[in-house]
Amino acid sequence: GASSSSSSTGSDAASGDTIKIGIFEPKTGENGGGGAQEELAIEYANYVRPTVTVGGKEYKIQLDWQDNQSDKTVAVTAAQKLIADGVVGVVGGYGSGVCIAAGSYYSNAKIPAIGTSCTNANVTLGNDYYFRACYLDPFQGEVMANWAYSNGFTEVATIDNIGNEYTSGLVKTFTDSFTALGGTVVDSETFQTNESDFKAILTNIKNSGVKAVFAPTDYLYAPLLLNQAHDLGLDVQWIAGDTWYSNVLIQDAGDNANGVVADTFYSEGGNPEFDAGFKEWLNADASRKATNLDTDAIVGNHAVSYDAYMLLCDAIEAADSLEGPAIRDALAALDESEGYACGPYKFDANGDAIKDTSYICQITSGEWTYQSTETVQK
Amino acid sequence: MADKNVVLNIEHLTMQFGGVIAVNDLSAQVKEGEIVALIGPNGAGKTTAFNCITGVYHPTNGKVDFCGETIANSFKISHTPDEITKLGIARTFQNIRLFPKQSVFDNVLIAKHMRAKQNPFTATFRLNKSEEQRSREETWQLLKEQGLDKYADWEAGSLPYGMQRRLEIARALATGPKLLCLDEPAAGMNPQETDELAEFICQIRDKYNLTVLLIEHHMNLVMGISDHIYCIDFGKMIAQGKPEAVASDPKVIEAYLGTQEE
Amino acid sequence: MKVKEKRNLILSIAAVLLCCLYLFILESDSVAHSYAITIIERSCIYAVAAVSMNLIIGFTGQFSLGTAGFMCIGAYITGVLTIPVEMRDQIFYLYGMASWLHDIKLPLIVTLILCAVVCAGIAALIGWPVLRLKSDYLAIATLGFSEIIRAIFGWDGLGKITNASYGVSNIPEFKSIFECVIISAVCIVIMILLVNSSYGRAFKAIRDDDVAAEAMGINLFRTKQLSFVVSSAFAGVAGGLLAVYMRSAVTSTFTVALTYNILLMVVLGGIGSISGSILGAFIVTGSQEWLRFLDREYTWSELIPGIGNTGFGAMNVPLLRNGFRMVVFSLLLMLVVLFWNHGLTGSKEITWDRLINGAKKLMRSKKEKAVSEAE
Amino acid sequence: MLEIKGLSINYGGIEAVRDISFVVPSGQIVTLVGANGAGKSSTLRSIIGLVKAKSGSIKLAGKELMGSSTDEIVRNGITLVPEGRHVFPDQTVLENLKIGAYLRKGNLDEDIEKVYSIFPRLKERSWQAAGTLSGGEQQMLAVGRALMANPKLIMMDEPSLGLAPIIVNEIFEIIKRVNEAGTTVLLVEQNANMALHVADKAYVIENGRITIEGTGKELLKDERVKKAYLGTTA
Amino acid sequence: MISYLLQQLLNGLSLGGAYALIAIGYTMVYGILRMINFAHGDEFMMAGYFMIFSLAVFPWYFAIPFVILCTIVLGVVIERVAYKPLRNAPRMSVMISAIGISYLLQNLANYLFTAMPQSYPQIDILKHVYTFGNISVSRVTIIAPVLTIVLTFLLIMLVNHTKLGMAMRACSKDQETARIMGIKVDNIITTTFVIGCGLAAVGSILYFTDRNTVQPYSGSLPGLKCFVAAVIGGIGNIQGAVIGGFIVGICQIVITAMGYSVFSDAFTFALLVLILIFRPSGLFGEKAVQKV
Ligand SMILES: Nc1ncnc2c1ncn2[C@@H]1O[C@H](COP(=O)(O)OP(=O)(O)OP(=O)(O)O)[C@@H](O)[C@H]1O
Ligand SMILES: Nc1ncnc2c1ncn2[C@@H]1O[C@H](COP(=O)(O)OP(=O)(O)OP(=O)(O)O)[C@@H](O)[C@H]1O
Ligand SMILES: [Mg+2]
Ligand SMILES: [Mg+2]
Repeated sequence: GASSSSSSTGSDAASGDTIKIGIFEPKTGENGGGGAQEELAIEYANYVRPTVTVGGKEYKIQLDWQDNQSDKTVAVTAAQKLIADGVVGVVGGYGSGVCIAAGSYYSNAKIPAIGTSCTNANVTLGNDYYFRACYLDPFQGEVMANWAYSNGFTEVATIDNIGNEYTSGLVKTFTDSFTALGGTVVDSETFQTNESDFKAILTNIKNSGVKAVFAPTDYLYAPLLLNQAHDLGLDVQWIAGDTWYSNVLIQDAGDNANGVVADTFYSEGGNPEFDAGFKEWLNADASRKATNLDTDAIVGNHAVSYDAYMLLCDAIEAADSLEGPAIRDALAALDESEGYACGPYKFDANGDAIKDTSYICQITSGEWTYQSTETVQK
Repeated sequence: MADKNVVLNIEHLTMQFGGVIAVNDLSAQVKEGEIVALIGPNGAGKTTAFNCITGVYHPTNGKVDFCGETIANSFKISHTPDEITKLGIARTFQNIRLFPKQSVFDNVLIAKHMRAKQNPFTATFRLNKSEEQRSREETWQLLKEQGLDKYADWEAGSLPYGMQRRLEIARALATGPKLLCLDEPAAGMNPQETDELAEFICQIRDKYNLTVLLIEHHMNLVMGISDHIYCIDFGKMIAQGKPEAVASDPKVIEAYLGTQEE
Repeated sequence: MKVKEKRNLILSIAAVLLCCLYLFILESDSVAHSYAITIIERSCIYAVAAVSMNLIIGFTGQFSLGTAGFMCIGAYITGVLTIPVEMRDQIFYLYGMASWLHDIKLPLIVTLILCAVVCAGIAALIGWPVLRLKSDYLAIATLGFSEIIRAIFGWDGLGKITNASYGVSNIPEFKSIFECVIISAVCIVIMILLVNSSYGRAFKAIRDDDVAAEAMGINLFRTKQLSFVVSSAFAGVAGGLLAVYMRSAVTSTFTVALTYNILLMVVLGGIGSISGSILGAFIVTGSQEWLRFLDREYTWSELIPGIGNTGFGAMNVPLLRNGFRMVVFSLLLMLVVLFWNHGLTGSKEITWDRLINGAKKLMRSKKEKAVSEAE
Repeated sequence: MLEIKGLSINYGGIEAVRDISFVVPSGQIVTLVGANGAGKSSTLRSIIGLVKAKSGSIKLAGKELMGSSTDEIVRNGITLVPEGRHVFPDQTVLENLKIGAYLRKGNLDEDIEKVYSIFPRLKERSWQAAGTLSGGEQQMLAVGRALMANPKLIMMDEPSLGLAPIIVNEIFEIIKRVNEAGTTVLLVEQNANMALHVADKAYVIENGRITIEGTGKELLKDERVKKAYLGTTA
Repeated sequence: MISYLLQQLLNGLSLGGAYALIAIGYTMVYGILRMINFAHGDEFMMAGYFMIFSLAVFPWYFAIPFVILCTIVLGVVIERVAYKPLRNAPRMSVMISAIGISYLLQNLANYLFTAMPQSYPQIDILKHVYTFGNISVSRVTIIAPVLTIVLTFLLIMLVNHTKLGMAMRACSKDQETARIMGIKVDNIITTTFVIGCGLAAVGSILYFTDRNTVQPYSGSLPGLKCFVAAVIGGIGNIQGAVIGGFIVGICQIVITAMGYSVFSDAFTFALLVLILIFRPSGLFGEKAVQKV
């Protein structure tokens, strides 16, 4: 019935003079918010660069949005839908779990995909067709451990979200690096996905007497942790991963957010040209701004998503082909520095962007301020 | 002690629910081939006694023997209702309990499940064809005998009330009982229908060599067909004997029948 | 009578052949048809789960909501035992895989049978205390067990075996759509045979009136137990298949929401109707996909050709945007529940007789309408 | 007082009651007799609005009740003692009686005393949960509860069902007494014998139609009634 | 150490108080309709959104009654649209209708308010933090259990000692006979929903004030837990629901504090299963006696 009619459109990816690029993001589900931000940036990227030229012919790029609902079962179908729609490449997505679930389908269909903010190693590991524009959890963990130790925190507590690859991965590498540096993790607390009452673990942390807490959770939990900590009178240095780097946090947690430290792929001001362009585009339409939670602040997810789209376009033009394998090879060989928000790109053997810098930012008096740039030698 | 043809022997049966003693030290015997009636005021404990016999309740005291085997007593929870049915006691319920959405045929066929030689595996993969065949034939046979065959495809719940009572009895018969326990089979029937039922009970008794234990409030029916009557009140036996004797017993009249008889 | 049976047989064979033909067409170019294939696979798997749930809820009348838990067991067993040995270290990077397990890799069929056996065993254990509970209490207790099972699989203490809540990924996919469809069909056929056997009648007797059933010599506990065990075993198989379909098994998939979803299929299709459950599975899965177009923003010009790209044509179609699909889906669901509250099949099996009679009725009413209009 | 005209009731295609008409004069006892499934209960239930009738009219003292909701009908002074008693099992006898007077305002003590005087048994048990009463006591309670509404017309559906003979006699005594106290009674009974004895007027329903009508005495002598409903002892 | 334990106990009590208020809603609807109102948790979530919007417009002392009112209207509309037409339908359909409404509310919230967590406004008078030595409590932490107990007391008085309560109890046993008594059953059911939703709204204020964000799925997990709480207490029994709510809340805190957060939900369920095995209708539930 209807399924066959939609799948019959499969082969006409390059019909006429348009090609499709698949956007694989959660629009709903627990990560729907993050997905929405990334989509916005991709839309902007598409606005900046609406066409690619292959074989001397200019193709219009049509974005094919599929919602993976932050759900691994749905992710598979969403991926299949993209494949059936005949996309030449995929950009996305937010959250590693869904990307891991969908990854093998892309590689089987020989469609290259570029991960935006999926920081888990397994997304690209063993998958020739999955690339990634952002850095990896181990790197992030190490960066934050360095920061913590060098800022005089020798004893910390960690908060881990069980079942969340992102959080667990970061906590693990953080713990490893931090102990290697000579610090101790005094208290490692855990909570389950969808939990919203953190008073029990926060009381434990308060009881342990540490001065800093590493809590690289999904954004969802950030205001909860901060506000409940405040109610309990827990006054510590909060250290988190890239997910917390968001202006919404300041809005949601108010004064309680002051002092939070997070790292990010990109900090506003890193590329003024990109910042200005994006802000202008964002402010041009009230609904865009609404999607961005009524601010025109730029976060890391925006930048990497923009870059992922650009990377794919560059690879298509470099390959001068719309065939998956050719684009893949072009991506693997890519070594570009121009036109990206987060600086130059080059992929390693796994398909991960080689990145050695991370920006550390802190909230001071209700604003994210750039603190330092951390570099880690691999 | 046990007379050779005593089928059911109830000794000192007591059943207590919290503070309520529903059945109090009841002893009674049912002999083979008899129709025995159990009468008494509402709440006297008749249904409760039935439930003890058929394993729905476990008595607080005393015991029940069926054909020489103890089927209920106070210290070991010996038999569940299905085991008792297997031993040969079938029952009907005070409020009709058919499977209302299933066909009349299926209602009776289900009674054959217990005696068929099968296990889930053979049944699923149809390795028990002959057994299934036999159950179906026997069911047909029974429906024909009971004059229910023309309703075989009807939903049991859509049968007229009288037919439902009859079907419930037929279903009980299909389990192949020696003792049939009927709990107020004539409730909600008019006098005419009750007369027909009386006839029917006598018929099946003779045809299937049954012993019948009966609870009933319609005195015409009870007095007309029973060989022996036990009358209980507050769980205790107050009179027993032949119908005429019980009917004229002043204690029974006072507690149950009332003075003005028509 | 005979003629009708023959007709029905021929129709059934024709229908099966037609389905096979359709599958062959899909299979012949699986990349182009991958979307249709995934929908069919997912529907088939959910159909197994729905039929297994119907077995215990619809046929035995025991309101058990443990399906997701058993699917979780099945999924993890399948996952752990079928992922390629060389991928294992990488997948179990956090805990490392237990050495005794590390090199055991089984063919899919064997693991699925193992799923069934393990789930049956666990169901037998759980059933012992739980099946004595009645209706809603049984429901919440089984639901509780399902959550406990999920927690156990997500427990890092078992990380060396299950990889805890990070789950296992890279499970080899179905070799062809037939593998999934045939396994599902076999499972469903076995359940149909059971339901139509003497034991199936015993299930229904318990559903309709347990006291009367007991008086008919049916052992309540053992029969309920049988139904629960079989149902759980097939739920396990469905879980295993789902893991292969998703190519991963993670505890977060097997939440209460999954059970509700399957319950939805069962009730939508018609409680106590196997064909209904299958229909329900396909409709719920399918409609969620077919409604995808609602999630996109359209301008009027995209929908109505020839109206031009300016003015009205450039305006967005109202309502259509992100998330609208699920709103419509829930509304459709409510409509079905409110207007067909006995399910789409009305709790009876779909038979050729019913279909043909329905078609005839439709024709007749159309003809009558035509005639009356002519007059 | 109550006037039924052309009442028909359908249950999904099954015609349970077909076009029946009868009257219940004020202050009398009227009885409907008939075989099982004849449609007696359905008639009572549609009078009180629990079942929607297909067609017909139901007039109480000239006021059309058809289409009104049950609580409005009850407000007009009709109550029903339902088939199978239906007392509220875990409320006490006293509470059950109070629920009976749900629509009334003001002091109930007098009425409760009145009911207690008709059923002294209930007074003894006033704090017992109704579900633990014996069948006969529950029946008394159901009647008492209906009386609490101070009805003009009380309808009783098989009040003698499943009761011991002694209580059956008692129930019929009570019916007479209630009637003497000024309440009109519409009685449905299987026990045709007793019912016809107390009834001023009687109707026989067969297959949803009224086939015979007359005074109680007349029907007791009617051959057709004797043959079909009174059994051997009549 | 003492202060640590005391702090955890306070955490448990405040969580338990919010749970208890929601559990009452489940229990009341179940008691009267024999139906698990799966949408209850989502009504609670919607109450959270209502608060966000109303506090943007009104001061808190108008906003709170307004939110309660909106939630009640929502609950009553749901009852009228989705449950009332199914009064005579199979039980299972009603249940699916409830699940359907639950989906609908979640998806609608997702559609209208996006999946991003929205920050819940701070109601200053609730957020005041008291510090006693090492213990810090916000006012809401103290208010939650106290308010719960007061409301429960009022509710029990209502159900057991008023005419309305009598009618409610009558409807819960036998709707048809209740009708014969002249009781407007639909109105009674509506009243039940009014009370249940009102309490859910109050519960939502207490709950979200402590949590600061609302998102479309905020209601589902607390919903499930409160339902468990209601069953533990014996569904249909108001005191039971309250005690169940506190048990679930405190257990959750204890288990998490002990470091077994993987098992915090599982433990709740294990407790539930255990209680049901020994008391098949919950701690205070009426025994389901089946008289044959
Ligand atoms: N499960 C139970 N729990 C509590 N009390 C019970 C139970 N079953 C019966 N009773 C009580 O035991 C007593 C006897 O009840 P039983 O049903 O045996 O009476 P009966 O003689 O059959 O009366 P009837 O003629 O009205 O059917 C009654 O007081 C009844 O309330
Ligand atoms: N809710 C219902 N749905 C379908 N059919 C019904 C329903 N209630 C009654 N009937 C049918 O309507 C007919 C009349 O039933 P009714 O209960 O009025 O009979 P009755 O005269 O009161 O019989 P009884 O003496 O058994 O109480 C019967 O055939 C019955 O099966
Ligand atoms: Mg009895
Ligand atoms: Mg009747």
